[in-house]
Amino acid sequence: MELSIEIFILATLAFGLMAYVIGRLHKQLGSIMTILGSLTIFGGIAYLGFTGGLTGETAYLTFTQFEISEFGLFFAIIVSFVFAMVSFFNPFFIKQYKYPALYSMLFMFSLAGAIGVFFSSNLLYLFFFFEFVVWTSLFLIPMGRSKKAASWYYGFSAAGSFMLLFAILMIYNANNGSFHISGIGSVTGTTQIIVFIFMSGAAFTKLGAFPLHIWLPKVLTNAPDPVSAVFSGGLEKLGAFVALLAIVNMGGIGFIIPSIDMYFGQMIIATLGALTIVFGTLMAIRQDDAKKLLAYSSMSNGGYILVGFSMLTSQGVAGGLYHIVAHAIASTAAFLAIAAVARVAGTTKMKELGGIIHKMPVTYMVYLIAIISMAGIPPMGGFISKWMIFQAVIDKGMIFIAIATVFGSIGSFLYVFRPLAALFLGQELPQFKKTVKEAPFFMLLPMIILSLLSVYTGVLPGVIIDFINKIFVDMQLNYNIVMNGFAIEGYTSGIEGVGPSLLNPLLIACVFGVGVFVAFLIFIVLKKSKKIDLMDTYTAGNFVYTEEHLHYSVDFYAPLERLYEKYIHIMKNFYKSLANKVREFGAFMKYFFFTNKPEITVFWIVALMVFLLWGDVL
Amino acid sequence: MSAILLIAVPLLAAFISILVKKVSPYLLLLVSLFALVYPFFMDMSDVIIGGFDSPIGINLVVNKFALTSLIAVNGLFFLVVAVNIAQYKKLSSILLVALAGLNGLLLTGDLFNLFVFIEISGIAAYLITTTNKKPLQTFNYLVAGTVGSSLYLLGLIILYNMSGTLNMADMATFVEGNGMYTLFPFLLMFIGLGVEAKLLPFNSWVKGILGHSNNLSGAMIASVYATAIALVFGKLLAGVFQIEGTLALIIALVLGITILAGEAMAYASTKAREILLYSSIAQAGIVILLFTVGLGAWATFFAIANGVSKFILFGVVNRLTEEVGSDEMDQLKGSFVNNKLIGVSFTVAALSILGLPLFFGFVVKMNSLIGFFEPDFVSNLPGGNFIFPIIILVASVIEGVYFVKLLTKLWYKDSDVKVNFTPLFKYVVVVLAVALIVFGLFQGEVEELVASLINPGGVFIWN
Amino acid sequence: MIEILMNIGFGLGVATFGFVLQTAMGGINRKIAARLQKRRGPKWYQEFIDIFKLLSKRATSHGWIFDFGVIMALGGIIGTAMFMPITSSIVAFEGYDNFFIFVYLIAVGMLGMAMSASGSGNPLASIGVMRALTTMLAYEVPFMVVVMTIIKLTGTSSLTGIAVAQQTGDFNWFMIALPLGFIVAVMSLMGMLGKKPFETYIAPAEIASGPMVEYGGKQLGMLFIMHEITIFIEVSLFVHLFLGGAETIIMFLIKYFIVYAVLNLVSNVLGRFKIDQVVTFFFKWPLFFAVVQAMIAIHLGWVI
Amino acid sequence: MLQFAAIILLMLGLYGLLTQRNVIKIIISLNILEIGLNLFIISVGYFEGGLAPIFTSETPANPNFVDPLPQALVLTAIVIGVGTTALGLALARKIYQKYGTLNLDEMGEN
Repeated sequence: MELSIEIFILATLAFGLMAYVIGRLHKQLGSIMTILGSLTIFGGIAYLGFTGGLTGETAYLTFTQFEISEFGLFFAIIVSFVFAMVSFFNPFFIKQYKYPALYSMLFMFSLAGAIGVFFSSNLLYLFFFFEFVVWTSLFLIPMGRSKKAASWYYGFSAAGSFMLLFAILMIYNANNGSFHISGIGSVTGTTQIIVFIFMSGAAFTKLGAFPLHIWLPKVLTNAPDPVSAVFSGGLEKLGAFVALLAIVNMGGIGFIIPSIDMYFGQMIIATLGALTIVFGTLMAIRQDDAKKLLAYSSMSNGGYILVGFSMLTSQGVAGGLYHIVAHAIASTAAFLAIAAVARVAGTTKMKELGGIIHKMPVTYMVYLIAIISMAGIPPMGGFISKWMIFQAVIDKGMIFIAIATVFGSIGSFLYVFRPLAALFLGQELPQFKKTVKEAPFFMLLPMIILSLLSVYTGVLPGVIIDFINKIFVDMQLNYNIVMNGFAIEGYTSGIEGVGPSLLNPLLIACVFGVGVFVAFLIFIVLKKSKKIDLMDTYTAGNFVYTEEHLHYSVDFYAPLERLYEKYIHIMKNFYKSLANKVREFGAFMKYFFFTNKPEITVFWIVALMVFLLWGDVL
Repeated sequence: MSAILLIAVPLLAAFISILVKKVSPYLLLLVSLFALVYPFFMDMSDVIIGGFDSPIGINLVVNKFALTSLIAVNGLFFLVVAVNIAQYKKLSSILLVALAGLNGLLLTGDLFNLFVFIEISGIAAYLITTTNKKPLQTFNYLVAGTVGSSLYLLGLIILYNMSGTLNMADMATFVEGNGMYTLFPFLLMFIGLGVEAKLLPFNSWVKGILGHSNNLSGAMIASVYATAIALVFGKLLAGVFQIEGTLALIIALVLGITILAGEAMAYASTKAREILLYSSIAQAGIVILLFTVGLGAWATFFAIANGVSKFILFGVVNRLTEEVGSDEMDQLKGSFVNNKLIGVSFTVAALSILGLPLFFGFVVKMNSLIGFFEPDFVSNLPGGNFIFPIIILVASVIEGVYFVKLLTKLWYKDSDVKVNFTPLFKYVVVVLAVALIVFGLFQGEVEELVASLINPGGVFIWN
Repeated sequence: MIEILMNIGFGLGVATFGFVLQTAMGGINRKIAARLQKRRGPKWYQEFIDIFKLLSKRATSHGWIFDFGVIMALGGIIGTAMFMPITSSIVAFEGYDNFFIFVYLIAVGMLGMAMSASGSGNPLASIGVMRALTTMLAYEVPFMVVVMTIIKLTGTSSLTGIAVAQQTGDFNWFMIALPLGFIVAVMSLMGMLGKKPFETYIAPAEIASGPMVEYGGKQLGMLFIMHEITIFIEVSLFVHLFLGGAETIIMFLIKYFIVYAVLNLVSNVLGRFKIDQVVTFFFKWPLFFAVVQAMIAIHLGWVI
Repeated sequence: MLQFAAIILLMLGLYGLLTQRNVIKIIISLNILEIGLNLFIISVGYFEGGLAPIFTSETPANPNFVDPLPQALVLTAIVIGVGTTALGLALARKIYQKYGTLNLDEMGEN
């Protein structure tokens, strides 16, 4: 079977419209349309993509051109999958929204836009879809908690997409008026550097990378819970897509730094990526809101993608691509788990929550698997990508980048453990004993699927590695990741007699399983233990009767946070003061030009004249 | 049929309407409808008035550009009038004069004649703004406008003294050969028109007028007049002025500051009307910038798209202000909760101004920007190739932030702001919003339309 | 298939060996420390007795996550230990003893234990976990930088590969080749083992033994086993990375004993840091030295 | 010479607009400006010894006419000026009604 990609885009739009119409009549039915729609789209693209049935012909959207590329397919499958998974949550949340029908429609529209971005071969229409995603997703945000987040989002997104536009127009200019996507690679000289800077800027804003990250925590915290998942798992990946085009596709930018064999441009990106990792980690550690914490973790994971790409080696780029998959799955699962909690508990603030695990064990397991993947611990997907990125960084011998990656990796233990301890574990607070119960089956379903995929990507990376290799071939890159049976070949030093580093995820998973089995045997053969109440704990001679007093969840990492709390608002203050400067400039101009005095105009006219005549310019 | 009717009929009707006051609103509606429909049937030939041949006598230039602008301006004019006439019956005669003046502006091919029409439409505008009940602000407008047109006249006379002609086409050929001597008069004319076109720093009147505008004056000045003046300015910039050297530097400076300061001022405002008015200052800057660098065809449509959007925006905001009694953003919170249709149209208009895809604004903004980057494009402004696109883009970012802020405020709040819109107003606004979407969707057709404004040489034609 | 099963059996043997070795070492070192303090000290097999006693006792449980965490902790650590080479030839999964497995798979165990401790509902346990994780953030970064330097130099991240590279004479023992890095690694190892001055997370006087506060009976016994194996993993990592590994099992035992004993002695004469002091300490000099060492070794190529 | 007079008048008008705070005086300044302008227009067409551009029986064979166009233009300009002035005065009256003063400083509006 063969279908054009435009059919999918149009179908997504049609589903959106249908969701709107039906949603006007019945809220939930409308949101069920989003499930049907995004599942259909995901299924269609994935099936046809793997069987080679997608074509780029245009019969209706004749103003633009599509091309089916492997990397476009890669991103499209991931993003539409994330949308499909999240869409299961929509019916359960739809009642909270002010404009439910609109929500369903825009949800589908932003998916359509994203697909358009990934397959457009006309750069101008790539931008068209890019902007389309911006404004459709823009109106999803204020349906959540805060309205301000929307303007932050738009400010940064617009800055990002206009940077992209500028880059595109530069390419257009340099390529004699052609908007074809292949033009990215053929620019040279100063134009190349400018294009690189601006495209990276666009990637940075979308990915929420330092120093253009401010919107990300704001939006992910305040957007409706399913939308946060979509942003973190799906729409953020648009940034990774642009980053791939800019950093990898354009090749090395600037001169080569000899000692580490890196191009200057890529070096800058790697440094900023490293800063993103560190910044995101430090900020995530000190958050009290679970969603905000995950938001900063998304940011820091974006940094890994950038670091991976900027290495320009097989390991690095493949690691970055793999990280996109692993992070999309894990962070969507984590956000969904938190959303499931928020739905019944009504808050995501960790200091208000505790002991949810006793009522929502499945959700807990989903979250656990997700964070294991995010922290890069085997046997989950995140481990493999981080391993490859580490390999690449060591290969280049970049110490400072290595410090950042390690720091982010260890730091992620710290922050992902926070919600685990404060939100799920600990004392079961009395207010949740009655009200909270496990999420319904249709919410658990996508979460479980995501968890299984997390494990799958962590145990059997073969399918994705193959896909990544196909992407390399498709992009005409000279990279390749060799699979040695079930093992991935890593960094090869070229030193004689030393083979490549091998990683066999399947083996690790098996051994881990054996270990757990042995431990379980030890546990089971020993005497059965007596079950006692949570309140029955050691309190050094005191008697405590309130659960809250036995629940340590506020300022969890206080000693660590104290060390850097002075510096955390630097970037935010920078943007705030930038906004203030604009406002001041505006107020100044207003004061200067717009007093209600008739002579002001005359004065300026005369002043301009006098200036010109006196300055002998004329 | 002759184009002169477009000027003569409204003028005649204006006289009649004074005599028969009762029918004057109907007369106005009829005539403005006529002015909207008539251009579709008009001959595409220049009209010579008084029997003198072109360089000597006054002539009306009828071409694609004039037709496009006539249809757009008269269309907007008709809608403004149709929506508001019930409330402002007394102004019928004045509006007829305004119509005559605006049509004259767009048609005339004579520089002095242009001055006359500027004054006619100007005086009508002053009178329209008296409905704001802020005589002092109107007085400011009058002083600024008069000084502006006086400067225009001064520059014009100096030019006449040099060239001995007042005809635009003739002047253009004269200017070709004597570029540097014409700097000073051009600058005078530029400033004079700049006053009306809301360019910084000659636009102190705007705040007083639009900041206190009502349904009629807001839409009239910000939408109809702004479009007309921008197009006229464009006609002169593209056709007559030869911008280079010092003049280019000054104009670049003025335009750059206008665009950026306009957006910054809008960003600094908390009142809905002020936001819109400062934003229209910036938009005017962009339009004139496009005309100046020679991207006239798209600038035309930029001005029109802006006019349509501003009609919706000012119309809605003024109506809200009237009901709520304040135009502070915080007071208007949640206005659209009960007026979804109006809200959606408002949103569409705002998004179109921001240049977001699916809407007319996107097509226009994109193509204008592409114009800067055409491989063979050479800007006549210093740094025009790259600096100005960046300025436009930066301005768009600032613009986006405050518009989104405004939109979220208007859409979300649990308070009950109840505002009633007349059905007619609703229809008009919705139709315009749909038009913005339709033009946004059929980009290819729009591009063809625009291409027809450009003659084979690639130069934007005005005559 | 059989081969894999054999390997797995072999790995389990390594884990058991590690457990026995470290438990005995622990007993011996308690004796040594006692002698230094002019005490008689417990018998060298005291720790075995403790563990078996705990395992045989009936315990209390705070719910399923409390138990599940313990199983995950012990399971993760056993899994990690199974990859550990003892000498260059005695290794369960040849070629797959990747350094990163030890760093990350060990974290599963840690996570399991932290989870279980938090699940007990005791705030003291949570404080202990917080301190443990914070300490980990502190010591891991400089250590990893040093190890990455080694990996870059030897061109492999396989542990036996690194050990062989030192034995065959391509490099001196890295404790000599990278003196600064060695100092850093020693400090990090102190942190890893939870020896003074970095034992803040156990801090019996302040937070009642930290994460372990709620445990007793078989859970505590299992965590003890886990603890012993963890120390085995960390010390043997150090031996393989810096002391040139071991050709024979005797050499391994000697090196292992020396490292552990020296660290133990050092830690016995030191006081305890506050938790934020731990962080600032590691992020000052050790990290600085690690970076300097890496710069010297990688970019300048000065390896002794 | 005539031009200089015109320019001086123009400048006077501008000066008045800049300095005067009274609505009526501003209108008068505006008028002075316009008169200066009108004079300037006239001066463009005029030269010493030029004849009125009217053909009569006494017109010499090679007549030395002044340019008639500025004269025609100035008429229009004057008319427009009068219109503007009238409108300004009407507004002045409104302003007085509203604020009870004609001095801009005393109106209390920003």
